[in-house]
Amino acid sequence: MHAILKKSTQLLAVASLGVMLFSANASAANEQYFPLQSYRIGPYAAGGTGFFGGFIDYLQYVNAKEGGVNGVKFTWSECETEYVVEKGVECYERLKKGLNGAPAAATNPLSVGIAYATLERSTADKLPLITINHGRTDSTDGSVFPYAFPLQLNPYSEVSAIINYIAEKSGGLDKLKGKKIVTLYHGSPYGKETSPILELLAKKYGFELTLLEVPHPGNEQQSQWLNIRRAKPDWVILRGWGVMNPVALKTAQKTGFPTDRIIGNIWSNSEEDAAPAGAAAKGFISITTHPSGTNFPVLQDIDKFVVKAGKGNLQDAKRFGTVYYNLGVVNGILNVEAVRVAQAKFGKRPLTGEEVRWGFENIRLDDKRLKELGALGLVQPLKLSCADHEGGGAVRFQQWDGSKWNVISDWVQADRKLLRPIIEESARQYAKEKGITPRDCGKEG
Amino acid sequence: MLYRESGQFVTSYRADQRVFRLWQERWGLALLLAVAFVMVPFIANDYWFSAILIPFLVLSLAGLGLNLLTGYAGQLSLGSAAFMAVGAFAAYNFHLRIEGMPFLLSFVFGGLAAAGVGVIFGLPSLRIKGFYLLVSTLAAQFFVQWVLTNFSWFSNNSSSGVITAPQLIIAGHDFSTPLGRYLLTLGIVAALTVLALSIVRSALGRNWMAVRDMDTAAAVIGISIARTKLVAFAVSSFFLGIAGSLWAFTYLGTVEPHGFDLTRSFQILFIIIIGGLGSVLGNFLGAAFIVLLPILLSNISNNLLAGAIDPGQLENIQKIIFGALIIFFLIKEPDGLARIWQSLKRRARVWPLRF
Amino acid sequence: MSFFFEVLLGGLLAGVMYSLIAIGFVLIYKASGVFNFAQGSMVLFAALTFVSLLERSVPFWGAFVFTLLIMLVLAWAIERFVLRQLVNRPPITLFMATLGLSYIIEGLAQAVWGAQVHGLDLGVSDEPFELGGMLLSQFDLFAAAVAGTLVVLLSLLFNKTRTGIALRAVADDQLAALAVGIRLHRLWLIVWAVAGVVGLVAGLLWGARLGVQFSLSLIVLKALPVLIIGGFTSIGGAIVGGLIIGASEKLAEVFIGPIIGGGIENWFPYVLAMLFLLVRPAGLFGERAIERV
Amino acid sequence: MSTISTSRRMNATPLLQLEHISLSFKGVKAITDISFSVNEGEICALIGPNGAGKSSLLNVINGVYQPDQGTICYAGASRHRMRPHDAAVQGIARTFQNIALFKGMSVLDNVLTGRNLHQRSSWVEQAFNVGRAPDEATEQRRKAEQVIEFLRIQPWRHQLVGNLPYGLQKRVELARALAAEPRLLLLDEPMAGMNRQEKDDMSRFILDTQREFGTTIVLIEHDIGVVMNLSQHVVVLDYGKKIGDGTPEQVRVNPDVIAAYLGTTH
Repeated sequence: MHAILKKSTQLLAVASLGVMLFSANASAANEQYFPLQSYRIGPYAAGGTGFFGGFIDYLQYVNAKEGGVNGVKFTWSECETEYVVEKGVECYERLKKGLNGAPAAATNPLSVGIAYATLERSTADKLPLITINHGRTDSTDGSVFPYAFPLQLNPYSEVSAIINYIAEKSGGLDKLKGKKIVTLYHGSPYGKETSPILELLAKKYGFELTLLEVPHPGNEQQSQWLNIRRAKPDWVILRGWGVMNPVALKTAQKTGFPTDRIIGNIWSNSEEDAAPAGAAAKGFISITTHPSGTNFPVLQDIDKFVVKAGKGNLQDAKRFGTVYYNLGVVNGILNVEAVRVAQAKFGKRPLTGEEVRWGFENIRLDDKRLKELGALGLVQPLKLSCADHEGGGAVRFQQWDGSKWNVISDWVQADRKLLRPIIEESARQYAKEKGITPRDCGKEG
Repeated sequence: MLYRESGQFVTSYRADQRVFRLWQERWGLALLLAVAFVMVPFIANDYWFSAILIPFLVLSLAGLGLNLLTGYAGQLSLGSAAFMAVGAFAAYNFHLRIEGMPFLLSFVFGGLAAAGVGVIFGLPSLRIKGFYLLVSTLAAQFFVQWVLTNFSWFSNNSSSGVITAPQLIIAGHDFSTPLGRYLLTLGIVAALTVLALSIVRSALGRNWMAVRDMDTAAAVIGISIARTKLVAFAVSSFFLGIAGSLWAFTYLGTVEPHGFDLTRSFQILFIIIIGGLGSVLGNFLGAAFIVLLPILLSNISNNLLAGAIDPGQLENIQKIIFGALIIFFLIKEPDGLARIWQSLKRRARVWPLRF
Repeated sequence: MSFFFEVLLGGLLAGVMYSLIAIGFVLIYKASGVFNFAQGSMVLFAALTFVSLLERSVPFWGAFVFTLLIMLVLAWAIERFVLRQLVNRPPITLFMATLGLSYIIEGLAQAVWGAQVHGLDLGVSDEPFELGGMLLSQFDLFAAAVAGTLVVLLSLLFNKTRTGIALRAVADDQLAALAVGIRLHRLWLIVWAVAGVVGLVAGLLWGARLGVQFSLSLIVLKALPVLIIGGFTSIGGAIVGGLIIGASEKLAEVFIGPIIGGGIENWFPYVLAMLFLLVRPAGLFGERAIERV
Repeated sequence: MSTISTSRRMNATPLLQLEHISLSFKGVKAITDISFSVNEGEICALIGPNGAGKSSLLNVINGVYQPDQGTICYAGASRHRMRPHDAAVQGIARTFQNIALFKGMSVLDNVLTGRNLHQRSSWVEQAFNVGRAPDEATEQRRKAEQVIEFLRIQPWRHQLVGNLPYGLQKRVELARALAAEPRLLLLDEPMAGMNRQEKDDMSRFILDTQREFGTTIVLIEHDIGVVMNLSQHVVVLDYGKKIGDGTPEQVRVNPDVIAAYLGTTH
């Protein structure tokens, strides 16, 4: 056993040398740091490269155009997680202390698993955990989850909005009665998460719901689609992830199911999900919290200040303006806005995570403010609070024309009133299990 | 002549059979434990506890579990992660559903549940050998993951299927700080390591090695092959099950079935190949290697090369390095790092002479 | 009833694709006794190389030939730096070496070509057509035809040519084959190269179905139960095994899946293979060895 | 021939009786209708040319192979086939033609595995080294050391068997078999590949074993000189059939045996 000691101390010594080498740098005074738990390889690399590309480009743009926020520049560093939970945790622990004296503002892992694993750590470290468009649904309740932010859209709102859209297409919620809807979901906790809500909605509106699971990774779906063909549903909701999406579209075509009756969810809505299916994807509908495309002033500016200057983060310049990239930009806008809001209260200096958290809870994005940001139509109006860490809950629908997405609807709202009690109940349960006393949101500013 | 054996005579068989025969070994062990339990808590910080030391310990234990089965009993398995998953989810449910179940006891029950599942998937080993056995262990890998994902009872109907650790309170002490989690993990791993050392030196361990080296001869000697293999599956899965509980509760604090996928099984297999098949020490060396190499590489790239290599590419390079090392070890040093350590120790015995 | 046949037929067609992967295994196993876990990575590598060349506007056949050359180089490197170093080692060691190999190839593939998902269009439409009330996929039929042709070619190669005879001799007894002057290293090279070619064809067909991306390498996991059922040494066995797995997993998913929760395709083939093992430990077409003491 | 066997059998009880044993592999006959018996306490040699079926016969006796026909009568109980584990439990130990030691283990551990059936403690006790296990471990160690001393292999006690020279490995294999305290010991070419000196040593060990422990021994050996000196009873096989059975003197003059060994007609 003592062998272990010697060997591991040697290894430790070598490793700590590595750690010391970089922590020895002089501290920079006026910077705000973003630790990026990014993923650029592995099965989900397409999402990671796009999202973090957009996020980084937006930060670069704010630095280049405005010299940061009130003179506080942004800095960041990346740590590859490969979408693997324990790597994400290691990255979190490594980066959470900030960089060269610049304090960390918030973490943005873009991974449900990593978000879960760092949830308690974030709370303990007082560092906001941003899970835009995903994350733990009940973390919407900020009184129990003070540091978690499922911004814009949590999973429950997502399915509710889809059902509302189907109702709209059918001519009203009462027309849902007797409709057949199949949900094809990824065989993972993520895929199953919304099943209870779908069942609840099915009971409430009287539509017939069939849930079909596709085993991970989803590169073989023939039997599921044959079942769908047999069931002849009016709509198929696709809760896919990664390779499952193009394969679903291809198999749908093979089994003769019309593509324009398939609605992709928030992780089935990117170019990378549709394009590999080729012609089979034409007509595919999906939800989005933000349109793709470059027709927004903020994207034009990023192009001008960052991409044209040769500093664009994307390896493949063609992906500029795609869904994942724009999601990164939206995420950047929201993070920076939180810092800006918080600076207005706490002073024009690098902020602690706790201060940034206050900023998030006081984000007020109305059309006027969005216009100032050059993001009108890109970001939905958003109002966060102590109790509501989601803020939005609206989606638009887009359709794939064979080469790009076209927005085909206005903002469709989720039935957040219906969902709120379920969320609060779940949060209450969590608080009980963990021995957490919820904050009193009435007292918070 | 640091490592001298002369002058140390054993006068009874019992003394000769001790796990640590030389005083250097006994003192070394005491020193090691003292450092691990007393000194490390003073010098390490949260990052070291949470991101390096705890995963290192847990992976060492998992490696130990697989090594008992593969390295000692000679049964190849690609289902290690499945048994970890059973351990974690079983411990979670025991603790959740049985009022007043002490925390540590739920770990033990989790391990026992894993042992039971291990025996079931070990049953085909009575009829099939070699990589045919991969089928059975892979079946375990996929089946267990499917069951845990599909039947939400196992995750207490949590909508996301993710289980989160209860509060780590043992006998009134709160172990939920990084230091507390480290000490808890260390205590369990140390105890199980001593148990493993005792097992591999016992008649049981000899039977495993006999079946591994030549099963026909073992049968002729009267070793019950079937029972020996099944016990190996049970004990190995018990260790893996506890490792799974630690992974979920003291390391990550949360886990979903997907966290115990095939990649994890491969990772554990790599630990024992690099560390050394048929060695207890090797698991620690292998785990240290597998935990530290990626961190070291990314630190080097970030700091010495100023981030010249993009992090994704670094991960690819790391994958290539791992693959190459596996092949290198298989070709040049099939007994792994443990063997390299042994030869260093042999040198220490005669130092400063060369022979 | 016609629905049943539709599922069955779809399963059989998918099974042909499994067979294609499994054949790559059988070849290598026969020649060198290696259970090559890296076969999946080779499929990924070949398909990724091909499609990346295509995207850089290399013409179809140019990309095909170039990829073939790369697979040859890869085969040479594997023979030279891995297999030759591990002669006479236990099969388990060889298997673990191919695990390492699969990491190297996957890392290399992604380092060189990136990790995006690529669409691949072979110019064969995937519009279904109807036949007696059943929908049939044109592409699946095309893929089955290609796979079938390849199988016939391989059977000819290994039954009629000198290389084939040498291969059978080696599979039978490596030492004896060496003694009669068969050049083992050359044979290994040939076999790994052929496996590379099979990998490329499989990669193109699968890639066209699923898109070319990382999870292509996971189809190796489907091939294992196929091999167990068919036996490790029989090309015919790989085909039959593939068909059995393809058909039974689809039938199980469609008809049993909904009853017990669905998504059983990942483990069903393994359980089936285990049941086969209990009845016929050497597979349908494999031979059981007598142990000598 | 039958008269010879009966006359020899007059004054002793048989420990092992084989009756009409036949064995074939994929249709090829390895053993055809062989019957003979071995008395308690004697050394019985199986001789015959290569491929005569000697090793196969040993494999039938301790259950590694299952005969197509015939019965095996051992210690009063008769059965159609032995199982390796039952054979061991009944006190049959053996060595192999191509050494079947556990190469990854030390000499001492190999010998200790031979004590396996004398363990009373459960595997749980062994694992935790509690209950009966610690005392038993010491006891087994003492017994194993006795065998090691008996066969003079003390200096190599802690070495890995895989690294030992061939002659020593053979001796370790015998030690492992002896550690089981067998009633019947089957030795498959214990002296193959040894020089004169080593053969003499090995012969002495075998004789000592018989004298000291009263073990019944069946051995296969090619060196006729050794066989004649060592054994009280010789069985001759050729092409899977028995062609001679009796004392060394009787077999020496048996015309069938002479013909087989001189390679003339059968």
